Amino acid sequence: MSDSTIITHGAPEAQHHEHPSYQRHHFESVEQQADATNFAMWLFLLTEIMFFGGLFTAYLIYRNWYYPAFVEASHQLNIFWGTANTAVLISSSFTMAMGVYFAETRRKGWLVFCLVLTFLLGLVFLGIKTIEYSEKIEKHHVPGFHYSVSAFTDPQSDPEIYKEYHDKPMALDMARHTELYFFLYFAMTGMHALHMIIGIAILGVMIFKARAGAYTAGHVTFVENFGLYWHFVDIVWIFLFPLLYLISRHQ
Amino acid sequence: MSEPIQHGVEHENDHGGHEHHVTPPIVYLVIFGCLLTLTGLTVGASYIEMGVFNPIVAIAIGVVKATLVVLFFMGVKYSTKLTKLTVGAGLFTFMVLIGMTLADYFTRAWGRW
Amino acid sequence: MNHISGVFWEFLVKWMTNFALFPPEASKIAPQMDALLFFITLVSLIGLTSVILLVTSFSILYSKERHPQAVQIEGSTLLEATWTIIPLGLFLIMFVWGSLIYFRVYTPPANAMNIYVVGKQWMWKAEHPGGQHEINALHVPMGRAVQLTLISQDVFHSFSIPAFRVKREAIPGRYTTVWFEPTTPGTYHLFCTQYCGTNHSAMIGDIVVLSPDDFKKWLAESTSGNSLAQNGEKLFASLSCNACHNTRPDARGPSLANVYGAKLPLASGGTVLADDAYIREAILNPSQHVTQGYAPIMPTYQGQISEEGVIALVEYIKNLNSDYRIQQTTNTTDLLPEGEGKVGAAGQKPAAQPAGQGMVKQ
Amino acid sequence: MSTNSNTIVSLPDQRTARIPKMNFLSKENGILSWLLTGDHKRIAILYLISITFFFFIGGALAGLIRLELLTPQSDLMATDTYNKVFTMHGVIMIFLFLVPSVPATLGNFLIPMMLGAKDLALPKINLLSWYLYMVGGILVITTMVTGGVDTGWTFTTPLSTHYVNTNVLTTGLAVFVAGFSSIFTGLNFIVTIHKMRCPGMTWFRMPLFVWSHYAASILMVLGTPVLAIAIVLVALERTVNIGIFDPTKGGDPLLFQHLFWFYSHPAVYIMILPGMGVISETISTFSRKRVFGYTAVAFSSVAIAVFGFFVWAHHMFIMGISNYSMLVFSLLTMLVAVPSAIKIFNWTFTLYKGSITFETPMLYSFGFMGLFTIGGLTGVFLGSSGTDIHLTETYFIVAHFHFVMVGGMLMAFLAGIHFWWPKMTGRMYPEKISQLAAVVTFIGFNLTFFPQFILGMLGMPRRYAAYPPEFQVLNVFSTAGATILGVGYLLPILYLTWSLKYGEIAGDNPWQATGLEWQTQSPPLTENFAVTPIMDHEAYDYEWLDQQKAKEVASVG
Repeated sequence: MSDSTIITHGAPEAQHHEHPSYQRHHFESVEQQADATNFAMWLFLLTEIMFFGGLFTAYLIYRNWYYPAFVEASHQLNIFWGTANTAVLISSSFTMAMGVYFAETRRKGWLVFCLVLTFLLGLVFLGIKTIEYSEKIEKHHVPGFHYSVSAFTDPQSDPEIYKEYHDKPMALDMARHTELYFFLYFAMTGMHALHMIIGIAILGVMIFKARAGAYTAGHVTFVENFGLYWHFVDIVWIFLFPLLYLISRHQ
Repeated sequence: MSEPIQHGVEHENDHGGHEHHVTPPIVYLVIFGCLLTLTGLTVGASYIEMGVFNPIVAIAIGVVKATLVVLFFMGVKYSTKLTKLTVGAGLFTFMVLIGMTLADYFTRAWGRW
Repeated sequence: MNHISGVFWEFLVKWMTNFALFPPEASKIAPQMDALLFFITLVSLIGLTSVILLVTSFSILYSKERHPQAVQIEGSTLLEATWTIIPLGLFLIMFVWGSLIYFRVYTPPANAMNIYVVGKQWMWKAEHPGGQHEINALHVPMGRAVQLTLISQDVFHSFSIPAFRVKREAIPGRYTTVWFEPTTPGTYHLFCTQYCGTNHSAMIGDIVVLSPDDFKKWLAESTSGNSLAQNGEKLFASLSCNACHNTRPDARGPSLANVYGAKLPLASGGTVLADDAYIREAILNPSQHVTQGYAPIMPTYQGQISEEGVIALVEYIKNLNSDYRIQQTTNTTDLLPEGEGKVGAAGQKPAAQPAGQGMVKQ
Repeated sequence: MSTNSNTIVSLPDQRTARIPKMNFLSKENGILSWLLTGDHKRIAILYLISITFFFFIGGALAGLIRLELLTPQSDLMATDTYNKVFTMHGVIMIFLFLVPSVPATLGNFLIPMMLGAKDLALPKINLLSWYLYMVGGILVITTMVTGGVDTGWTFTTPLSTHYVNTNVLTTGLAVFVAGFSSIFTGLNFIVTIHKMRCPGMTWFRMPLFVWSHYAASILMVLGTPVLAIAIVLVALERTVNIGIFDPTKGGDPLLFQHLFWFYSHPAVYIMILPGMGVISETISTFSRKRVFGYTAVAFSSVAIAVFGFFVWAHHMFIMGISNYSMLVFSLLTMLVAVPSAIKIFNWTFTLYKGSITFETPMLYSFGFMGLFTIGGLTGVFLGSSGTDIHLTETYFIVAHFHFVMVGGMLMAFLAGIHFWWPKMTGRMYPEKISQLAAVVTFIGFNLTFFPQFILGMLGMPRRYAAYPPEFQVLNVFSTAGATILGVGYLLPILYLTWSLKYGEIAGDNPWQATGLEWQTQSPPLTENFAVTPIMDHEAYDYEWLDQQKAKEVASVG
């Protein structure tokens, strides 16, 4: 969101010649502008925290109510892809951080390089998510769309999961509740993926502006703020990963 | 919530060119390393049977990772009191939402009045 | 328009003749509730008048004509402390008093007679233990504690009897209870106060309080032959629950005799009190409530029995050859039939212990 | 200078006085200069117009409700229609009028000026939030013309998810979008208040108007997202039926209530706090006195904001929440009542030893104090869990929140509009008729909503299209009052519009008020101040003002 505040290159205010072109006319100084936009970004991230908060609450409640269902349903997730994705996302966070660093030290080439890397890693993440999602679709584990509980009422029907976990067959009433797990899985990861997509889109724009040298002339605020957003998305995943993939792995 | 006063004060010297802190890349590199190791750790831990502690450990590691990201990647460690307070406020409300809602669900089982 | 005014005058007269600020006090709780209501009203009036008096007197005394030059006053910690502490104190009194009444309204006495009420768009169905059904009406005896076990078949409804000062939401998928003890015979309003769709305002009825004899008479007249428990028994057989839930030693399910009110040891560990809510859950979501020593083989009856059916079954199990109220008080694990104590059949999940503890869905 | 002893209004000599040539209204012309403006004052005007529009739609619906309730039977409209009418009334009034009313108009216009800033920190975001608001508004209108929605503004599950077939999704989307509009407004205010204060403007020199907006903004930023996610879940449950709120699939309908009220209770503080800010300004100005116990009032705002997050479940006392959390939430509800009491008494004692005049804004403020006191005290009836059992879901609730929202917030809104009208337009409103309007509103309001307290006590349930005949008389009174109230609201529209052309020239500071916004020309320049002001005195420092005047006289003479 914060792009719309900063991308404007200086409202042409005749009496403000002495200011750099990227300073908005209503700010006293560049520092004030930087502070304000940065603070605004943080506040926006607060709203994001609360937005995900609702989903986390739902997850915790239903996990406690339908523990067995959530355990066996989580066995359906692919830990390999999950871990890979975590690594990818963390790396993208790292490249983004480096990008901010190069913007601050005004090294255009490196900045562009880092942004491109981040962009690509973001795409990789989404790619892997697509693989995982398509797996769920094949297994009819998408809530609301011919959802099938066969994998839980009769675990043998799903050999490769079974040989790893040896899940007990669940009674139908409990197996039904796996649908709640998968809804929360899709809601949370989907909401997260949506944030990724938005981020990647903005990154695309940024790369071009960076090549035009927009961020290496002292105006780093936008890169920094976008960095904050990107890291936040990373943090959300840092919690989604253990909650959805790991905490029931051992049973 | 009475913190604002401090900012009032600190805000004045915000204007007096509060010099922007540039984190050296080596810090980023180290943090990056830590994050990857912790990821490995948490995955490994999930394979060990620890009963009650599996979720606790997993969440704990998650918290550590998140803290690292917030402090260094997002540079809160070097930023103003205001930013720190903002992050605090966010976590606080988040906890209120989750905590007080769950409290209702947990306590519904106690007693039957 | 003209018929409105006609109606208007008619009722204006009626209203002037019997003007009321409160509905009749027709239950034991009503006077207690009203005492608190009067107390809060009194406090509010005092607070309000004091504010109004201060404002008016100040505006007269210190209007610009009389008092052209304002005197600057920073504030007064003492005064501010006063009007922080005094309201706080009063509010805390109201909090405590209110909570006491709240618990009284929602804690039925052990000897209360139980009536089941099912709310559905847009009617109230009452099921008396004797098998009497009522729709949008409820007959209750005077001077007897009556407990209502409410449940909704679709959306939230709210069972409200202003004259008794009681109200409770009927929630889908969960029993809620409320109780009252009628004190004066008569017919009172029954409202659904939780907005529940198109005919919300038509979901009303009559609460008829009868003297004990009249009530007996009414029960006799309006009985449908079978008691609720008997209906339950029929249903129990027709769903062939007794195929497993019988007293034979090789029974696949626990015998249900004396179960109601017992503290049952769960396969998932811990014990649970077998009350209406538990029995309902055990029928609809059996595998969450497997009793120790039995395999989770019971199929769910979710969507196969109407709420009335479940109620009939609950009532049947309640009355299985025992007066459950007695066992409710005694320690009942030894009352459970043979084969109960033994642990360790296949298919247990000790998992639910750590996080699941204390999260009983009720 | 008028030497009239019963008013503080001092207008420039009307023969020579002119509206300043250069001001934010005259700066640019053409529709685009408004639709693409970044100027907080112009955006405020845009908001003012659109909000008034939706207020009158909501008001019309209210009129329909009152008409229907004239008679016990549902004869004016079918029950379905009635349900849709009160739902739309609720949705429009809450999300399109009350929440943005004072913050988005007066707050938008004044906060930068009061802080001595050129604009809000994020002008584009500010404009964006207006557009979001309009999108929300248009969606609501679409809902209405395409058959409306009848879930009640609370979207109670499972009714809203599985049991109605009206436009729940459109309305949900509208609320979602409007919600983000208020998130961005709040975010903008917080940033501005933290980062855009002029030199010397410390936190405790800010007008209380700014303090209360700060508190309200915190609630907007932290609360609204939870409503957003709740709405999203309802939409998903409705479309793909994932069962998160559906007991037959193992969901819990109460979870929705938790998420919904987590926002919607703080929302009432979002609605009332800015109004309290207005009252602090007017009371002080018209009694020529610094607000009694400035810090107490300032902190009580923040206290309300903080405690506001801990009380949401008092909307669910009889819905089967755990008795333990009932205790906690009831207790905290009692605590949150205290700061409001503090405010009331502090305002009252601001009058003490003041030099009081009774212009329209002051009359509205008195109205606010009376009605808000009643509204607040009746809130205690409902916070005390025992009495809540009898009173909740009846007309007592309706009366209670209308006393707070309409009697409180709307009175404050009108007080503020009249108070800052000269600053916004450069012209005075006609005093006598507006005083009349204030009195009419007050009478009409009490006649409308006081009978509803009695109706509630008697147990008449809310949201009833048809009701038992014995309740009719009180309902007739209520409807009669509503008619008077309607007149009271129509009058300002007429004379304020009139005053745009024929009103007296106001000059910079007609009220002799101390706020920075009064120390510049009216209507102000686009950048508010010719030179960045320096705050060298406390808020509400009337001695300072007199010295300033003395200086001017000296320099002129």
